[in-house]
Amino acid sequence: MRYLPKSDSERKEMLRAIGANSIEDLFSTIPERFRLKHPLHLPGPLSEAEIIQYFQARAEENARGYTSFLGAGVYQHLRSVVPDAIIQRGEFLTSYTPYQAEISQGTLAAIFEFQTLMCQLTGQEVANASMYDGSTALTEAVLMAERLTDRRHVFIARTVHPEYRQVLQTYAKHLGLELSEVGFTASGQLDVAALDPRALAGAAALVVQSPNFLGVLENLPALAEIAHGSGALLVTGIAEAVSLGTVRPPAEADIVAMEGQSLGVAPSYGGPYVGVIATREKNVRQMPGRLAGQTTDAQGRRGFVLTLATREQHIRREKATSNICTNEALFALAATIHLCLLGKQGLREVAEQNLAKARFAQAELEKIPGVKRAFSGPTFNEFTLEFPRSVKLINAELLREKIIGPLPLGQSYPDQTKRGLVCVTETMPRTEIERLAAAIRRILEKPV
Amino acid sequence: MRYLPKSDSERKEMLRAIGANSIEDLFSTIPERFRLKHPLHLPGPLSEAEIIQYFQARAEENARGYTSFLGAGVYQHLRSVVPDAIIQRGEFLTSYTPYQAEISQGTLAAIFEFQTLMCQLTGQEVANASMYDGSTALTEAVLMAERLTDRRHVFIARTVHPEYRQVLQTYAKHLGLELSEVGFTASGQLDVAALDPRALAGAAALVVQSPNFLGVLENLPALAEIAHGSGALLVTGIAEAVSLGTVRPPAEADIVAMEGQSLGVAPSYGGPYVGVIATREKNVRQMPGRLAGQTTDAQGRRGFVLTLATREQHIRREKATSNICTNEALFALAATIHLCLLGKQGLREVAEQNLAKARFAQAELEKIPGVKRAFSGPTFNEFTLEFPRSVKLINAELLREKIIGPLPLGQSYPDQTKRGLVCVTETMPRTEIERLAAAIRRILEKPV
Amino acid sequence: MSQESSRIKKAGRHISQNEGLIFEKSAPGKRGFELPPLDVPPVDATKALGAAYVRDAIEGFPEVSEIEVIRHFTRLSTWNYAIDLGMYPLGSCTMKYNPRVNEFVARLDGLASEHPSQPANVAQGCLRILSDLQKCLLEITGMDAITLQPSAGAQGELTGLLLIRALLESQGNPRKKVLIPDSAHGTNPASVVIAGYEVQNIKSNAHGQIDTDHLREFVDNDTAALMVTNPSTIGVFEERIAEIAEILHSRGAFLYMDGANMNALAGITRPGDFGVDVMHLNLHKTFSTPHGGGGPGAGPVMVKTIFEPYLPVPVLIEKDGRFALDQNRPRSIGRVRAYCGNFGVLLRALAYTLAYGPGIRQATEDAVLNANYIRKGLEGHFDLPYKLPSMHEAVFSDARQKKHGVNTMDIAKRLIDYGFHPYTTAFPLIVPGALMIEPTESESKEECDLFIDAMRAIAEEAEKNPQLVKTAPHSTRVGRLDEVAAARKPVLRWKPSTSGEAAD
Amino acid sequence: MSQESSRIKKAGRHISQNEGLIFEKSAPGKRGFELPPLDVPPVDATKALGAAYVRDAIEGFPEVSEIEVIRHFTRLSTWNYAIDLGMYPLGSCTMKYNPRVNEFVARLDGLASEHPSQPANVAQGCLRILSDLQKCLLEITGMDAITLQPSAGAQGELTGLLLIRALLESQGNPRKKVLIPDSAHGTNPASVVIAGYEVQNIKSNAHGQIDTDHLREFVDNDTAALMVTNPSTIGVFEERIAEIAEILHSRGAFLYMDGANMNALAGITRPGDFGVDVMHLNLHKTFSTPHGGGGPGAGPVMVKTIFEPYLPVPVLIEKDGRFALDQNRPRSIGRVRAYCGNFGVLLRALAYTLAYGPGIRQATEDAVLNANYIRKGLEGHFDLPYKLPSMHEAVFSDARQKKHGVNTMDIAKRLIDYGFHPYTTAFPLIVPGALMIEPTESESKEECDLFIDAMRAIAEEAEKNPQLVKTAPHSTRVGRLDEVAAARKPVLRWKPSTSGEAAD
Ligand SMILES: Cc1ncc(COP(=O)(O)O)c(C=O)c1O
Ligand SMILES: Cc1ncc(COP(=O)(O)O)c(C=O)c1O
Repeated sequence: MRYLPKSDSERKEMLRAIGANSIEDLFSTIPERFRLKHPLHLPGPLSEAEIIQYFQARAEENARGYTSFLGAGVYQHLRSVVPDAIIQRGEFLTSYTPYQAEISQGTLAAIFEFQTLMCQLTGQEVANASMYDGSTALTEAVLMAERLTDRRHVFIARTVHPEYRQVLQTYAKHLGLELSEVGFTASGQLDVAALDPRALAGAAALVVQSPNFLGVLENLPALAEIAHGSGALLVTGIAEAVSLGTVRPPAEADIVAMEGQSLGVAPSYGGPYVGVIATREKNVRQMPGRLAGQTTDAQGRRGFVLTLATREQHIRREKATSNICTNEALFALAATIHLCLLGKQGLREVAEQNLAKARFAQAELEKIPGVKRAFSGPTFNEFTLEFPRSVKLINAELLREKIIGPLPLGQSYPDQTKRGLVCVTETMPRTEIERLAAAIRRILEKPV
Repeated sequence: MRYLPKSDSERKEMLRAIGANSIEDLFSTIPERFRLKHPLHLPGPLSEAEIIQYFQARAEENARGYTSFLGAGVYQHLRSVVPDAIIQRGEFLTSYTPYQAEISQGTLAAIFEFQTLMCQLTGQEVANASMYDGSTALTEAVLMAERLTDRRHVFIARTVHPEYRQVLQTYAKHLGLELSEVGFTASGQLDVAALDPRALAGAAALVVQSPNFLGVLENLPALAEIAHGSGALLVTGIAEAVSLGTVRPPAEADIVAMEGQSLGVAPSYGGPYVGVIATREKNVRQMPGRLAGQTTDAQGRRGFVLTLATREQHIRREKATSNICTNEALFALAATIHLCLLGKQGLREVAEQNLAKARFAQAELEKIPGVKRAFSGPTFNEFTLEFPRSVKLINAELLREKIIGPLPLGQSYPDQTKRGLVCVTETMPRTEIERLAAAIRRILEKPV
Repeated sequence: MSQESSRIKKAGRHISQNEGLIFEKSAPGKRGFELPPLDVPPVDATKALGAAYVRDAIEGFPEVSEIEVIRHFTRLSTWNYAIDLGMYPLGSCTMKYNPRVNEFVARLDGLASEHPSQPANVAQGCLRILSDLQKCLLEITGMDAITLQPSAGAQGELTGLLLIRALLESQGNPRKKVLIPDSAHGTNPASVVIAGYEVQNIKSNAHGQIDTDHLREFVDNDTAALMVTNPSTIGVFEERIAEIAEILHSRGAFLYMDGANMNALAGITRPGDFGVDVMHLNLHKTFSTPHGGGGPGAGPVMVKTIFEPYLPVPVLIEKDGRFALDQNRPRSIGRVRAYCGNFGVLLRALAYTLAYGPGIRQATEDAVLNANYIRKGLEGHFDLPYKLPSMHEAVFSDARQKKHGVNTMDIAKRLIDYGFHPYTTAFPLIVPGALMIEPTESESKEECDLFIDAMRAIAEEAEKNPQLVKTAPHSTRVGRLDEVAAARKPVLRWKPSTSGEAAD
Repeated sequence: MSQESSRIKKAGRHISQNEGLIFEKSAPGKRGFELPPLDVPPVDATKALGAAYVRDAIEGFPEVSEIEVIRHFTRLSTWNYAIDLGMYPLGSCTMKYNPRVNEFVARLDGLASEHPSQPANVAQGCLRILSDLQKCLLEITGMDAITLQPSAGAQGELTGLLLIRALLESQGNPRKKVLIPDSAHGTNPASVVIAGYEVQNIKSNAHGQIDTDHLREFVDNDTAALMVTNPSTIGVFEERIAEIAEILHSRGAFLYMDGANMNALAGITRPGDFGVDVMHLNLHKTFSTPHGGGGPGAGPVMVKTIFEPYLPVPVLIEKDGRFALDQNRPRSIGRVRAYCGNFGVLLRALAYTLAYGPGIRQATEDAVLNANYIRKGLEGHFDLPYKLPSMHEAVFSDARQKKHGVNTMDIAKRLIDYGFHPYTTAFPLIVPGALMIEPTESESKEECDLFIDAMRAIAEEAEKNPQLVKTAPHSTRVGRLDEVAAARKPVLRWKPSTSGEAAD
């Protein structure tokens, strides 16, 4: 087999050296009756060419050639070929977690740069070396808030990504956390009026997302004040990190939980992405996940190591801040390279193009009779529209024109079946925006 | 500009350090009247995304999705993704000719391996570090034969790749070489009878190709005898190197000129490929091109260097064996990696699959009324068929079915307009072979 | 010689300049990326969002060119060790060859480009990949049902425990505790806590195996499950695994298997056959997906039929050749992460499995062969605390070298000077000063012999010249780093102030 | 310390095992490649071809696995220097940044996959790429017609000379000789000979420029052309280039320009405007295509209209938006290679040009800025034989260091210990002991400063500790190699016998 660097004669030679008569001898500790008598029923073995054929055939069964207006937590952005070229260098791709600092300085320095970039983006003081994704980052941020406040009640906006909320529920269930959902107003922002101050008094955290799942930016300074007013922490989720190129960072939040997919990671049908937790220095010892820190060797040379490991499972076991071990290092590296390329200027320009394209699309779509904006709050590259019919029905017809239409909010908000979330990034050509508008117009003109 | 690592303030600072007032000062030696007053009329500047769009649009204008039965010097073979992953490592991709051996041992060791593999493939004793391609390799081989024999008359088979012959003519013209073409028999092999022994007596070389342009293998031992009988050298061109996986190597030839494209290099519309010259040890000092040799350092450690440079232009200038300087190193490396992967077994298996597929295709096509084999000689993965109509006309119809048909021999052999060269490699699925046969049958059934 | 010259500004590794942090290369106005021109009217952010919602330029954000980025990260990469450079004998981590074709297919347009929310009828290719992988993993483990959602082994553990909890709850009592052998990996107890259980550690017997009598005492009606790693972290198969399962089942408790060491079993035996109820796999170990300096991973969970109703949503379903994601699973434990898991990792694992097919057994055999060959080669040079036959890894201790004041970490660091990555040190906890060595099937006899030579040479150095070993490594860009200082006054991000001088 | 231990089997570069030749890793039965199953009946080669045409297994051919191949070449790669690792100041070679996107587009399906013989109507994309590149290069050089066929600079020279010869022949007399300044690159005289001309060398004047009075004497009715490199190989612009052209034209001879140094001129001035009749470009220099350890390249030739009828076949023609290849060119010099040239290289050059557009002028300015900055930085430390203003490169001599017995090669080797690739040594011939330094526009001020520091440090070492410099490099995997032995008893291929012990 092409991956195995041994000839049969070498195998025999090694068995002899071991003093075994046959390979079976080495498995003698496995009770006879549990040893497989027949080969496994698996497809293959396949040659490299057949493997490529198999996956190319699968790719044909997907949405190649379709234009998609989906965002809702995963975003199509321009990616230079440079990061991918670098992360494919064996030295990065095939190395392990940098526990042995002396021969892992490459990975460690890059993580240190990643942590720095995440702090700069979020306006926070410390960031970790990555979490699995945005949903688990948000969940871990809430658990962190619980540890920091020693309170159990958590208020979470209904406008937080529905799947993020589901994950939080799964984790919260057996940790005795009480979750209360908070609705939204006509602006699409958190309904502050619905926050019962008495209840909030004992709360661990107020959890919001900005831009939220409806595409609307939350007024974080105001929300921070409310939360802090009753000793609760403000936990802010960010699903569209590119917004931070032009949108005010969540500097007032106590903990930021971010999905880094937009920072140079492919959609890849849901993962792998890169979650991030950023917070204030004073909270660092309650933070989950790996941290790289700067230090020196005996000769005073600067170097980097994984540090504050006493928070982690491999040292503290059941007392650890989290069970996370393997994280998303390779994509933290990809995001680091991506952001270094974009730089100060580039990141802002990308964000501004998103804003411009989304505003253009919104204007084009609002020209269609019966189509109007659903919420009045400020939006970045996503916005919710109200249609005269079910979005699902409209999408079914759009699909025939190779357009993947707005995300039907009805999926997660049963009362919003006629509302759809439209995402338009810098990658969307004006002509395609116009094609979408024309198609929807045609569809709506047809009598149902 | 993203490729330029300077800010304007750094530029000013550097100008100050130089003591220049403006960048123009540095160009003062260019007469004022020749300095451009207006910007060049060039497309761009383009962002990376636009560059990719431009080339993707071009790719759409080619034969993507077509099935091609073209060979005739350029062959579709399976290529693992491994060689391409390795040659894209900056250490190989972005390094220069290994003149500074101490920091070029990677490239030098790989060249040494390439030279060894080429010797093993061709049955020769020495091979160089590469030539531009098969056509120039053949031409340089002939010039080498001239130097070795000090004779000017060269006999070349009409079955040598027509473009290779054209290149030889271009070079030969002003070097006082006399070229005589030799025809072929019904077997498709060199017409030995047509070789005037008296003329041959003063000849520098007999030049053949095997498999030749008609797909037929030449009887090299016999031809060697004839050539050597009159003091001429046998120069053998090889355009389909994969044949050497199963076909007898040109061990009797004095000089072998090979096109290495089949050994892991993409067709890429004609280049870059990798030419090779291999010969006997005694001829090495008349060989063109770079050579890597094994040696040691002061501590006796094995290392490799470019050697016998006294043959080359940078030392000998007008007395050099050739003017070649830059060669095709990166693709010599790709071929080396490709052959290391294939190995002894793999190379033979690939060759045998080519043979089997070609024989199957030939049988299928010969079943079509009016279609028959043109030559009786042994063939590898290409064969010439005789059709009842002009191949050009048949191809025109095949193209409509997204099939690129046999190469019309009429292009280079005006008397052979009804003959076409069919190539079938291991990459051609049986179903496509059957589709070709069915299509030709249909086309021929239609009255003209 | 040249090393002396203080003016040489290069890293220990020759031929490349030393490299500071990217922020230290930044200069205003440099850029490494350009956008296509905007094809719609520009928008003023402040006008569009309102001043209160707009940010200023990001202070200290890098400004560098493309070539500087390429050089910066290429240079950094040369300070890493990697599988592509040589043997990486980290016990329990299964650092095997990461096939290049897997990287190729994971990047195909039509796979890497797909959005997880796109309608199932334009995602059939992705769903079929997931379905095919599910079938393969169930066949290899002998289990009945599966979820591919967990992001890594640790999350797989949590998911598995939540499934056990859900089933127990449906029976009226979730129970209180989960038993964990003292040899277990740290994620096991950490996961138990998040699942709302107490950890009860149980001692291994003299052979490093679970003491079944001992176990019998522990298992009671408060016991939800036992988490066993099989082969255990000392690389030994739990010979009495069936009896262990029986003990648990007889008390209504379940057997959870941490499948991180499945590289010793694939194709040879199936957990589903020897009594395991719930288990996870680490696809970034056994199934060759690249570790990438710490991740990503994937930790699918396989279960027996009774657990199926509780699997996380969505569940992949197949109806006459078409695939769909079923969100409507009333008894599900819910989601453990967004979307369908680390698709890109799952895809690579399938590519790996397809490459071997039933031949995956040969990989397992070679892995065990290598481990035993190295064990044999080092016996007599290093102390072997547990004598039972090894499977995929061999665990020694530094008992002999301790006499000379040399510990496992010293030996590990010295190994670096011999051109190898260290083995896993100081784990499992049941072996004081452990040397945990897992070569995997990817190592040639030649590489194993080099490793044995190196280890023997170090054993000799430990006696004759302990200082040399205790101060190792001597050939790296930086020496041993001050971890205490790093933790006492943490510097966790670059600031114009904190940036010291680059190493030289 | 560890370096001492003779048992360490690793290369000078830490963290990777030393590596022999692939043949030394071979073992019967190992394999790194597998084929899909054959879907047609197998054929017995001996039956099919006849015993006389079949070969036996290839003796000594490697048998290794995929992981071994990856490791072998990854390890070898770490013994190379590269642009991606740092400055590569080789004069005349223009080692600039090779944009990664060019590698990406060159591999696109539909481009890399295209067969050169496929009908023009299914090759319009390839032909348009060639056409667009032709237009760009003509605009940049100010010439009238072009061929993209030549494989590299040297073949471009030959092609250009053959074009001149063809035109002269059509006028009745091909003439006999081609003039070449003593500063010229070795390929120039070598190409002249293949074109059937005699080389006549002409001396440069005290400023390293062509002596026009001197030239007047030389140019006669036997003179076909003068081959001039402008800027010359000492990096200086031929100020009297127009006068030189005039002298030649007045005698019916032509001005050929070797465009290898076009990186000093692009966007600033155009050869077509200052009297050049025929010229070539090295796309692997000025246009950023990767050198790949020695090639591939591309050497397009640009000419004035009068030469157009003689261009090599095929010639790319455009008719109402459709492209075709014209083979029917009765006066053509013929082909210089098969097909349309190194398409993959040409494509990259176009990608490079499109990235800059008219901004290519900025690249030229930065290249000249860097060269002059380094010249300034080294003045006073190294001897500057020619004082005229430098353009893209600065050429020093080792005159000062010679006094201490240190020559340019010693300095070059010592530069390696400082983390740089050496500059070009001992060329051009008109500068004894030349140091030919070309930074290109791809170097940051930071990198230029590091280089200047290193060179100054070496200049100091040459005085204070010449031995240290003469024995350099001290930090490489192997020391200076015995080139004399290599040439006296050439070992040009591996044989089971000749394979010595690997370096350690
Ligand atoms: C035995 C064992 N269990 C669990 C884990 C945790 O898996 P992961 O790192 O994928 O979360 C590991 C990985 O280190 C392990 O070795
Ligand atoms: C001035 C000059 N002319 C000609 C050449 C030859 O070009 P090539 O190596 O592409 O054949 C070179 C390249 O080294 C050169 O520097």
